[in-house]
Amino acid sequence: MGAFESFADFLAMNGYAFYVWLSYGLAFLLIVALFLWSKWQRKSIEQEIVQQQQVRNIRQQQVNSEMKL
Amino acid sequence: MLSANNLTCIRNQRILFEDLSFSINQGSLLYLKGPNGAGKTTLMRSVVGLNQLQQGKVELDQQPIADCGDNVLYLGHKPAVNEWLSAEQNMQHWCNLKNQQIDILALINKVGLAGLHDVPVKFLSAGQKRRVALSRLWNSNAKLWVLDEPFTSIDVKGVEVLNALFARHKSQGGMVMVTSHQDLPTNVVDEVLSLEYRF
Amino acid sequence: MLSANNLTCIRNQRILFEDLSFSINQGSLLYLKGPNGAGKTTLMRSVVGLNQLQQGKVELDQQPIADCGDNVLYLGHKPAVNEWLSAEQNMQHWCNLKNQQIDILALINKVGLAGLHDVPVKFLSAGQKRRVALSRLWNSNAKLWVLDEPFTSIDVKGVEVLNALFARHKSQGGMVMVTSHQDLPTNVVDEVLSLEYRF
Amino acid sequence: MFKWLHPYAKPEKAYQLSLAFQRFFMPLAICGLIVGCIWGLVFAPTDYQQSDSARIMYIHVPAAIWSMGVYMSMGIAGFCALVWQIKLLEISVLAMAPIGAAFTAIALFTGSLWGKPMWGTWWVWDARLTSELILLFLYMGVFALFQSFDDKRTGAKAACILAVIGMINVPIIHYSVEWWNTLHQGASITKLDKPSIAPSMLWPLLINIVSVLCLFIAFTCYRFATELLRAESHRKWVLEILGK
Amino acid sequence: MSFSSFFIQSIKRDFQIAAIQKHEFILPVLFFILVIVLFPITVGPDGTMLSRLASAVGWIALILSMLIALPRMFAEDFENGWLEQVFLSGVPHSLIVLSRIVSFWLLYCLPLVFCSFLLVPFMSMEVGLWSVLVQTLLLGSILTACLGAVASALLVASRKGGGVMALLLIPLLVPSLIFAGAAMDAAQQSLPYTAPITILAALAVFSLTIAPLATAQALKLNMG
Amino acid sequence: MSFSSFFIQSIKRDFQIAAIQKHEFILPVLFFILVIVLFPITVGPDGTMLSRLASAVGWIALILSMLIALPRMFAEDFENGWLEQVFLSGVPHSLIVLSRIVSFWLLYCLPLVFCSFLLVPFMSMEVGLWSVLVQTLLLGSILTACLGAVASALLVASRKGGGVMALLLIPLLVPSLIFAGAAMDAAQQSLPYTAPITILAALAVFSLTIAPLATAQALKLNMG
Ligand code: HEM
Ligand SMILES: Nc1ncnc2c1ncn2[C@@H]1O[C@H](COP(=O)(O)OP(=O)(O)OP(=O)(O)O)[C@@H](O)[C@H]1O
Ligand SMILES: Nc1ncnc2c1ncn2[C@@H]1O[C@H](COP(=O)(O)OP(=O)(O)OP(=O)(O)O)[C@@H](O)[C@H]1O
Ligand SMILES: [Mg+2]
Ligand SMILES: [Mg+2]
Repeated sequence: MGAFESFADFLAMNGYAFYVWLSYGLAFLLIVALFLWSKWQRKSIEQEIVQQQQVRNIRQQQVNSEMKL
Repeated sequence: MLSANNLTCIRNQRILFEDLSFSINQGSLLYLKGPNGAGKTTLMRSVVGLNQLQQGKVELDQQPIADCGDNVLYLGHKPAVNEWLSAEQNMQHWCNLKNQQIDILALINKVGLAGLHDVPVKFLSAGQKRRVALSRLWNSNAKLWVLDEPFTSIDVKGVEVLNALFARHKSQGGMVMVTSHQDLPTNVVDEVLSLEYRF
Repeated sequence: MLSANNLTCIRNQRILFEDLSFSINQGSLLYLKGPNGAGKTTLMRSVVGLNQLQQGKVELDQQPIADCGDNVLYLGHKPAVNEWLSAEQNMQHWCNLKNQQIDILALINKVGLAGLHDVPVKFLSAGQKRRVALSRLWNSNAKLWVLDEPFTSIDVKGVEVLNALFARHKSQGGMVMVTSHQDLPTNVVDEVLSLEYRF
Repeated sequence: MFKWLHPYAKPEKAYQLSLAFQRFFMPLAICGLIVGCIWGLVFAPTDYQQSDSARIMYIHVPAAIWSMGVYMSMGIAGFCALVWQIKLLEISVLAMAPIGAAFTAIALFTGSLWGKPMWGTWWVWDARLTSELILLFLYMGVFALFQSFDDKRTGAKAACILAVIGMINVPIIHYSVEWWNTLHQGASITKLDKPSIAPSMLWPLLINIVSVLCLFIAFTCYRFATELLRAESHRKWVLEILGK
Repeated sequence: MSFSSFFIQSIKRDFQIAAIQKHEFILPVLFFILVIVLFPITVGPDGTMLSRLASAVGWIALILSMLIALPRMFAEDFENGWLEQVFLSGVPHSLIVLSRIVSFWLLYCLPLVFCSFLLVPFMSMEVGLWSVLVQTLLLGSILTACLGAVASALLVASRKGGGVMALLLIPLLVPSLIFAGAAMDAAQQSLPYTAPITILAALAVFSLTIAPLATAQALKLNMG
Repeated sequence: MSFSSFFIQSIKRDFQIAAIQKHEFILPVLFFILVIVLFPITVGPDGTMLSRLASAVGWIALILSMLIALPRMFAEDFENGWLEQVFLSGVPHSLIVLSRIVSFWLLYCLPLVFCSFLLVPFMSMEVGLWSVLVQTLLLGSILTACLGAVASALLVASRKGGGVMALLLIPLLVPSLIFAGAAMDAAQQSLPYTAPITILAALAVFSLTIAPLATAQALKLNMG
């Protein structure tokens, strides 16, 4: 298997497992987080726009911004 | 019944009012008049206990006003509204403070802010901000309302609604004390107290 | 002559006004009406150039308004008065800014703050604070006055005086643009512009 | 070139184009990263000096390089936006800032995880590291500034101003920090003066560098489209798109 | 409303406001990091030197970020009139103030204390020493929040506040700094450091009992 | 009004307000002193160590205390509407800003530079070195005031103050910190130190020409 003798060796990374895997993990995590965040942002903006449109429609039906008892 | 006896306030070595006594009966409205700087605001703040008086005491139903907590509603020049929060959140906090359970969105509709419930108050117009503050009148359980220039920035129709609110509150046995530089309709006003500008 | 052409403003994805054009002739007063939140304040700030418009331009005597500096006097919701300074100091700074040499104590008398000239504005009543801001109308050299709810907190006599001031300014060939929720006397108003609340 | 670009200056077209770009580059980036990482982690030879900790390189170096690259493109976009008053570019600055910040953070984390076994500490105040940290602050500043405006349009303009100021400052910071360090300490860690690496290690590195670039492009396009929707939300085309 | 629910509601409100001014939570943290970064850049990247400075840096960053935040402790609620409405509503005044102090501490001080962990990598501080620093910072931040509340209440409307703030904060902060320094010194030399920490704790408890009363009085005075 | 008289009048106004609101301008000075006092307390009374730190402490104290003062640079005038009136009055906008920068520098920075004299007794600094420090501080404070004006103007409408301010400001100040450090080092070793000081001066002049324009733009942006 590539530069390693066994899969266990590969996981152990010559004793540097912690550093190597943590750094790859963190990098992966950050990228995924950025991706999810962007997705979430997009969704919330879409919702916001649709909602705003609805509100506008509702208000047009209500027609007034007057105080009532 | 609200009774204020022998109130005296001296500000900056100037006597604003001296030995002033008045009372408001159940179901009546006191219209406090006077030119700018006469001491109307000071008098109102003294009545609700936000101002140290040189002399005199105020009682609501024979109790000192300081103990009347939720029976008094004072709305002054300052709106008591956080600019960063939305109208809805502001109203929610007020209800929490006053321990009320009400339908806030309905209230927002009533004060004419429909559709603006989640906009930070900062972005509302002057009159809309004022409406957020005045929304407290709608579901108030307080017997005594003390309102300092409530009509500021409110449009003509809004003023009518407020007057109708006063009438309703009076009919339910409430008491109202109002100042304004815009005249109130005569059918709402029961008593008038005029403060003069004293030198 | 002030001419505003094709003004459009969108706030918070809401169109406040679109393709609005109007003009104010020499010696006339434009009364801007509308319910709360219609966009009166926004329009006024756009006219004096404090607000970026989506579209449209404003000219005073064929000059873009941005170059008219001292020919425009805008008094908005914010008083432009430092609360820690006294009325006298505030007025002095204003005169310095506008390069006027006037008798400030006389002005203080005129706006009805006699005896309060050295009190920090913080300690004045709401109406008195407002008077400090409005004192700028008395000796103004500006051709165009843009006043946003000038009557707020001002007592009845004060409102009369302000109306008289508008009349005087008009008779001297000035232009005035006013909003207010209190009606102006008909003899002062030349034109009315109504803004609707749009959704 | 401007003629060719002109139709795309319309928000609608730009929206479509950016989404198309995103659809093209995203798979490319993902495939590239998978290939590069597996090559680097499994097949590349073990470094004779640093042993297997050197495998961090395949993620550290691309992130570090593009953390700067993103800032340069952000600064340039901001500059053009301010000079030619192009609204679309303003928006693109905002789209890029968080991506750059993420790359910078990755470079910092992986670098510091590499540093612990190699130098024995998580952190030293070396010129390169210090300027990378400051770069992170610059990114955060751009984003925080944008967030602290209530009006998104003005916020975007302000962010552009800061991005440009930052771009002027990045080289100044870089060289001054370098000077500062040599002045106090003498050269401490010369990680750049290594013998050029073997091709068997270079290939996965190059693949990763390119695919991180693709990732950057894909993310930027996606976020750009989102920001565009927000900025144009009162326009008809937005509602049409969302209505579908 | 029962007092405990008032307490919780009012802390919730403060958190809500902080959450809207979004970065409020992250900013102290960022600020802390920036202050820490300033030191190696000016002092130079010498590890032993930096590690000797570490605890001082922690304290300075704490006090500074609190000084930036303190003037706004009551300012907003006072200016928009919310505070007078709460004072009118019949809740004990010192409870109102206490809830504000608590939410302030949670919002501005606690994150900083956590962040002081960054001193370990950035200023080569030992982890053992850091844990002592955290204790002093926790107590010190309570003390600062309490004293700061009084000062901030005095400042909120009166213009004579400046002198008072100075007179109040500095003389009380300097002793607590000395005790904190003593604790750190002792810990560095592996001596017992409970005595100075106990004194700090006593100061914190004392200020926690006195400050709400004094602050409520000061606010009342300022309302007119 | 002629521009020069506007300039003088507006500086006068700022001084008048500062004289009334004393606390605003005492607080940064006090903080400066506090930082300087804090170091001997926490680091311990080791003379040589302290004297090595002295110049760095002076700089850090300067930057940190300016961070306290900067958020208020335009806040008040912006909130009460004075600033928009001045912007409307036809005076060049960058002149308005420049006058504020100058008055800010006179009110908040100059006192700090004077106070840095405290380093001589407290941190056993040599007087000769201190005079070099003062030169770097003078130039550095101009730079900080200019960059701070931009930051403060950008943030004037969002009351985020301190945290974002630090985030915007400190990264930009790194070069000047480094050059100041270089000057101090050279002076300590009795080498000529004009080169870094000249660079600092160049940076200061550069920022003094650019900052007013950027600040005016930023304020305009915030007015709506
Ligand atoms: C927190 C710690 C670290 C940071 C912030 C950091 C930052 C950077 C940056 C910004 C680059 C890009 C250089 C350029 O393109 O000009 C880079 C490249 C590199 N770094 Fe790091 N680094 C860190 C730790 C390390 C460590 C511990 C090692 C290995 C011992 C290392 C090895 C490398 C290598 C080999 C390169 C590629 C150099 C080249 O461009 O050819 N880094 N690093
Ligand atoms: N900074 C802002 N950002 C977003 N929306 C705003 C902003 N300022 C005002 N608005 C919105 O624009 C509308 C018009 O506001 P404006 O202050 O112009 O009203 P107005 O006609 O002056 O009302 P009033 O009579 O209450 O003073 C309001 O509905 C408000 O929600
Ligand atoms: N905190 C204070 N300290 C000193 N004097 C004060 C203070 N507050 C008010 N005054 C003075 O008391 C007088 C009355 O003020 P007050 O606000 O009660 O007037 P008002 O009748 O409400 O006027 P307005 O119609 O303008 O609101 C004013 O002349 C003012 O100068
Ligand atoms: Mg009043
Ligand atoms: Mg208005």
